[in-house]
Amino acid sequence: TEEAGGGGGPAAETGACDPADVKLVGQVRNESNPYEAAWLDGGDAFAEQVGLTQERLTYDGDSTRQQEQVSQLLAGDTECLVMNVLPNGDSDTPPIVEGAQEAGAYLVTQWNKPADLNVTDYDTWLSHITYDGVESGKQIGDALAEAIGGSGGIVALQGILDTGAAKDRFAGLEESLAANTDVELLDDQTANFSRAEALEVTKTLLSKHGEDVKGIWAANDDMALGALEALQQAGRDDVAVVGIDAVPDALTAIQDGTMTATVSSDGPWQGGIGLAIGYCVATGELAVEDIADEDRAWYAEQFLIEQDNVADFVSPETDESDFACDNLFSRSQGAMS
Amino acid sequence: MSAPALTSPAPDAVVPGRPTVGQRLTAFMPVIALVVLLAALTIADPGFLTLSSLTAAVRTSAPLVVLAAGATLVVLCGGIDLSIAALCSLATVFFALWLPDLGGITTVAIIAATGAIGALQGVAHVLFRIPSFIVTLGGMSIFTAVALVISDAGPVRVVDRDATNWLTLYVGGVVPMAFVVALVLVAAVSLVLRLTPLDSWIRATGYSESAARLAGAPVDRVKIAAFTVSGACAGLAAVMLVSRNFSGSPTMADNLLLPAVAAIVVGGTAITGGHGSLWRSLAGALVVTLLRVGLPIVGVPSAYEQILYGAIIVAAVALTLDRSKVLIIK
Amino acid sequence: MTTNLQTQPDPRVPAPAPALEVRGLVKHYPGVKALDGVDLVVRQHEVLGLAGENGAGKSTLLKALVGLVRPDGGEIWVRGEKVRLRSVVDAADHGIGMVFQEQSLVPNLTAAENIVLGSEGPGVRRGIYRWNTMRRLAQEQLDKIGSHIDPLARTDTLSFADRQMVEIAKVLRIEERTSHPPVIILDEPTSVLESKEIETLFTQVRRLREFASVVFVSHRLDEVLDVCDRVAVLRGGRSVGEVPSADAAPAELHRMMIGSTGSDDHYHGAVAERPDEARRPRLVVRGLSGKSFRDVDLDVHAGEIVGIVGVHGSGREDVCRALFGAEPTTAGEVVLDGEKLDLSGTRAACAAGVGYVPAERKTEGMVGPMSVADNMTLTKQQSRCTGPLVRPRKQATLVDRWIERLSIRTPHRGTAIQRLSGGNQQKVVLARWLVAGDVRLLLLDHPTRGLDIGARSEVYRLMRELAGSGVATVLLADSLEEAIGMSDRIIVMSDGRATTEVAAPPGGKPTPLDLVKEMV
Amino acid sequence: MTSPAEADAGSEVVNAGRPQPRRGISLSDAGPPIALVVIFGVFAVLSPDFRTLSNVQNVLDAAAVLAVVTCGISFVLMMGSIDLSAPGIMGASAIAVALLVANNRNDNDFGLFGVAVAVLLGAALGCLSGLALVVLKVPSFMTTLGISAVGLGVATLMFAGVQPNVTDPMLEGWAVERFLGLAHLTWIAVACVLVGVLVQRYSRLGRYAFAIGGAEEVLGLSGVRVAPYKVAVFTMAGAFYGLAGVLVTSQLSAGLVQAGKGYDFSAITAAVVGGTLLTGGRGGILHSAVGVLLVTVLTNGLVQVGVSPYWQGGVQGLIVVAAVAAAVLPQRRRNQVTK
Ligand SMILES: Nc1ncnc2c1ncn2[C@@H]1O[C@H](COP(=O)(O)OP(=O)(O)OP(=O)(O)O)[C@@H](O)[C@H]1O
Ligand SMILES: Nc1ncnc2c1ncn2[C@@H]1O[C@H](COP(=O)(O)OP(=O)(O)OP(=O)(O)O)[C@@H](O)[C@H]1O
Ligand SMILES: [Mg+2]
Ligand SMILES: [Mg+2]
Repeated sequence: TEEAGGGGGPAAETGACDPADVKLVGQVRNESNPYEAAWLDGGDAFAEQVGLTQERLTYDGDSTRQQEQVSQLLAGDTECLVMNVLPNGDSDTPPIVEGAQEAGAYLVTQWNKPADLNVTDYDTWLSHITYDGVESGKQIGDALAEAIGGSGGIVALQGILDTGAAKDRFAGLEESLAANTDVELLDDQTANFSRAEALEVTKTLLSKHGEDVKGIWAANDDMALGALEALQQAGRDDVAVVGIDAVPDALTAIQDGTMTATVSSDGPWQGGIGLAIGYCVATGELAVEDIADEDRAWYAEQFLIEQDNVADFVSPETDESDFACDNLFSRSQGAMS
Repeated sequence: MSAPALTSPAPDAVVPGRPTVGQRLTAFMPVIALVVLLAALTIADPGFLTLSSLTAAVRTSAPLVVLAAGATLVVLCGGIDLSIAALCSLATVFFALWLPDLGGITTVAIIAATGAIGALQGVAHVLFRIPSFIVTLGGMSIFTAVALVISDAGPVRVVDRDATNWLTLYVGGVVPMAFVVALVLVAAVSLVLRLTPLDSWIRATGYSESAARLAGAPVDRVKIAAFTVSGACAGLAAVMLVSRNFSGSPTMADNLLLPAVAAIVVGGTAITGGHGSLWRSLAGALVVTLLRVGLPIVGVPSAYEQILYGAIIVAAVALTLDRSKVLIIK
Repeated sequence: MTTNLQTQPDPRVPAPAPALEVRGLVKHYPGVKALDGVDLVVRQHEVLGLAGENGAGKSTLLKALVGLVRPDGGEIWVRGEKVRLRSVVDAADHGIGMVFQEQSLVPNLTAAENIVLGSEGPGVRRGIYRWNTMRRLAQEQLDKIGSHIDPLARTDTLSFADRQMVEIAKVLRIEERTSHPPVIILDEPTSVLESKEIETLFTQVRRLREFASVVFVSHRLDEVLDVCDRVAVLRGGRSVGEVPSADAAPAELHRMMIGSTGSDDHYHGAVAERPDEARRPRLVVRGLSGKSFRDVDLDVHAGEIVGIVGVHGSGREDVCRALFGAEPTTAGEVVLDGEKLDLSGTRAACAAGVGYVPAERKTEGMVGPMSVADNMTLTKQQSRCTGPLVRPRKQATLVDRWIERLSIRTPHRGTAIQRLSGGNQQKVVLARWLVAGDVRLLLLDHPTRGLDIGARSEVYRLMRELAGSGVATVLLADSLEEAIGMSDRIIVMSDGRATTEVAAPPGGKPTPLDLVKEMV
Repeated sequence: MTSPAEADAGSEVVNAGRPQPRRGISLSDAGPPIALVVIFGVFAVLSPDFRTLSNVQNVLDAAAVLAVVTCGISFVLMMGSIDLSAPGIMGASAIAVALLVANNRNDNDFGLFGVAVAVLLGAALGCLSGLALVVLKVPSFMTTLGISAVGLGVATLMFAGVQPNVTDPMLEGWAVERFLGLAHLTWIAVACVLVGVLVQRYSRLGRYAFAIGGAEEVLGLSGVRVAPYKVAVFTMAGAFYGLAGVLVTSQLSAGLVQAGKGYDFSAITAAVVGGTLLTGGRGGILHSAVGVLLVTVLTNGLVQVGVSPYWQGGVQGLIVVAAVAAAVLPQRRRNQVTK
């Protein structure tokens, strides 16, 4: 019994691939939501920039299927493989990382990673990028508190319960609540990041708490939009709603004044930056050793978007210079804590 | 009866009772479907047919094979087990939580525990006469809730990898151990069925429960046993998943439910019970795995991938189902 | 053979074309020639009987006549015209309709819907049901045969006999479809009916003759001779001749069916030697009560055959099921050989040496898609096992022995039982309890339902042989004659109670009339 | 010998349990409605918020989409088949309708015609699964699973990365405007249930669907060709899912590929809880409607009484099993077949 070599053991950490041989892969949950579709489009844009194409993979929010795709991918030619992956959940990251390490494929992950898994322990896992969920949860919590005048009842719509993003964001809300003592959390329910579920849950919560509800905190924009529909159907226009992600519809809602705030996460940039980091290392323009430890796992810059600054974010632009090998980490807000 | 004038069979008639060439062929249909699919994928992307790629595919398929094999028994009895995936997820959490205390025997403990849980569902089914669909649907949501609560709604890391390391090895350098285990399971269960009266009891139960009962077949016990094995298989699949993911998570296997049932049906086992086998489910699971991983890897765009997936599984069942055994297709 | 079956031309009147004529019909199944060149003529306005052993090909022939079986060769002529029947609808358009051997009604529809099913006519307009019309149509059919059931009753709430009436009412809808006199085929319609209901049916059949032709199949030869004008006999898929019923005796028919002489008084076979233990009560039932029976007391001695008779709904069937653990009981005690019998389930009963042959063979007696061999050894697994392991060889030898012993007509032991003729299926079900030779109490619910005379005598012989070896038997017979002939003692049940006991020793048999008096 | 008096007493007892011929709803069908009343009562006692009029309206509104889906699935279940195609068909029709009525993606403004096209798309997809069932002889479990994937693929193609938002006032109005306290959507669902009941009781299609579940082979012996009816039932079910997709779009003012996520299993659960058998031949639209209310009341009530979101799914599963067990137990027989 012996180990089957996937790609012949770890390749040279700093690649010397011909730029034309690099194989770019972007993997997200599905193409049927605007954020992730935009992510893949960003990847395509970067690939075009370097004269390549990106292989678009989707796994339909199915953890096992993601693993299956990754291991199939790693069973092929991994010499100059660059993967920009959105792991379905925290627990999905370790096997992807180990697989890539073993096969010698360059990997950038985003959003989900167990806290005790260190990027610096690996050679080909180049970087992990995420937004500070606690921070965003707190930011919109504060914005919500302000919108309802500092006091009153709010309800919270949580995301898929077993994801780190949902937990961090809710922890951020709790921090915010600790600071705004007059804001009372009336109820918290999960709507699984889904617009349709948020609609039903919000309706139920509205009929349960009635006029006491002054604000709705949603762990993402999709749920916030669902909550907005519920409010409209209940004929309530006195309730403030906040979300996270800055999807186009949410920005429109903020412009219209029906929604209070959201936090930007820049899908097209995320789709490009992961591939860019991998590409630079694969082609030898950047050595892994040269990436600073604080750039191996970092928080990307995010902005609280409210009515006064929403115009700046309506058409997110990725700048080619964002992906230049010497400018890859310009959006870093510091290492992950 | 005096002097029965038995019609002598026509000389050119086929030897009665033995399977004809056509019948033999239908038994191999699942394998044929598998080969055809593999050929098609290879044509789409010649790079797909490599040893390492096939190795990865069978390694990937192992948990699905195990889940489908267990649930096949329930389907053969005429029921359905919708709880396998949720139970498997729960088991991954149990595994991760128990491993520090139980060490090496965790695997055995998990399989025993999930077997017991499966048995419990079986007992609820036969005792209260609740349709298996409902019992296991309820089981599914209960297991998910329990898994969420005990895991604190998050993945539980497995630091000590020695307990599951053996599953990640390769036999002879190419065949993944997990797949070997799955094969051994299918072979062992099939052998036990074949060598004991269990096989006829299960089929009798699936084809005609009331006739089986009036013939004194231990229908209730057979059903409970099927649910037990199905549960235990969910536990084994959980161990395989943990060995692959290095953690347990309350929703880890949830998405394997429909693929597992699809694998059973694609193999040609009748969803109404009675006709089918574990081998068919093995082939079915491989077909489903190839579809799940193969289509995107050979470069089919996501939207078309779903359309193709839908069309191909229907076509595969059209090929594999032995319609002489299943008279009414519901 | 065709020529001598033709109608003798009457010199004065030009012979009308026969209603239906079959020439050289052939049908193969894997391993069997079900029909091997059958010829048959059905004249107008006659009731033609069709006789033959189990598996002679009667049902296959009749199914070919209604388009359900596509023959491999031969011709079918309807009123002098050669036809091809592709489906039931085709046949109905030619005025041919059939009541099938196994009941074929949709249980969850109303009787009215079943009666008009497939030919709703004005009952459905543009896909919309017109319930009142439908009810009226059904009522007309039911009135024809003098049945008083509610047309809007759900079929599964009707009694077996009423359902049979619904089937007949349904087949009579043929009249509405053609202007010609219809041909109505009845495949063993009486095997599940009580004598009173049979009488009603025969009245209808005789009435039908006024405007239709009838083909009638039954294994009760006296019945066939009673109601038919002429009887045609099939053997091994061929026509072997016909007799006018006026001057034929059952024995003669029987001889034609099997090709040699057989005895007619098959009920009264020689009583086997009874072992010494015979006077020891084997089964003692005291105060058994359940949903449809109360306070039933019953003693059956080893080696004794006890018949239970009663009208429909008398509860005798449920008593049997209760003794087998297949029907819950509310009170009472059952002792078998001095030990209390566990009535909690069928498995316990099997283990205690109780055997049960249910009346509904198709759904309860056999597992259709499984092989003859597996069906035969389903209960007594130990008979084919060594320890926990199945020994295919052992099973094969055993099964082949019983196939031969009971003359079960099957191509192979591996053939699916559903491919066998009804009678042969019944033999397999019976054999199931005999393979291990450890049965102490046998509960037989209509064990000869649908069996031909030969098979019946064989079953009777078997029952006696089993009794001779000490098995206690409870028999719910197909007919009173059978009960009287076979039983040593007869219990009469009515309304859920065992009301009377009549001794029926050889030589001291009661008459059917004696029993009927007790039954009502 | 029995005295007449004894015989009478006996027959009384004996006749007590004999099923009477019946036309309408029998006592054995009373389990689910009783369970509904009991569960409703329990929640009403436990939570003052639950028993408010506005919450009852809310429950009815929330039941609307599920009710429409269940209408479709009930006919399929009545035939003894199963249908998992709701998510795909709803996704396809949701995107289709969002792109056909006034929206932010294109200049279409077909209004009701757009709705009709979306429903027809649903019917067409349903028809496909029916055809695959009768032509290829593939079990409905697989054909509908396949069609669901096809529907999702079609939806993803039409979605093309940009969320279509509905600006059509009529479609938006369905979810917002009220009549007698209930949203127009809810009245549409009520109309669907009524249509379903009429089809089930008074159309050949409905009665034959019922009969196919009872004894398919007998229909063949009676000269009825079942295949067209099977296809028609799946087509009708597809149309109901299509309409449900439209309703979801109206509620969310946006076309979502995931519009139908989870509706397959919830609808089957609702139908089964309402007393429809998966083996076919029993139950019906009214049964399913009760089941839908039961499931919706449960979902709503558990939130109202404040059960932790972690436990909600589990508690709901437990209650569903218990409700079915309670409904089934009184009818339990020896030698009963449960699949
Ligand atoms: N579908 C089938 N497949 C294979 N063999 C069949 C099939 N139907 C009938 N047979 C065979 O054809 C022969 C004739 O059967 P058939 O049912 O016509 O007999 P029958 O005269 O009606 O007997 P019974 O009196 O028992 O009803 C039997 O040997 C039977 O096994
Ligand atoms: N009181 C009753 N309540 C419910 N079901 C009954 C009742 N009485 C009879 N039945 C049912 O009616 C059917 C026929 O009744 P039963 O078995 O008592 O008649 P039987 O005398 O055996 O008739 P057969 O001559 O047909 O064998 C059985 O299935 C039985 O379960
Ligand atoms: Mg016959
Ligand atoms: Mg009876």
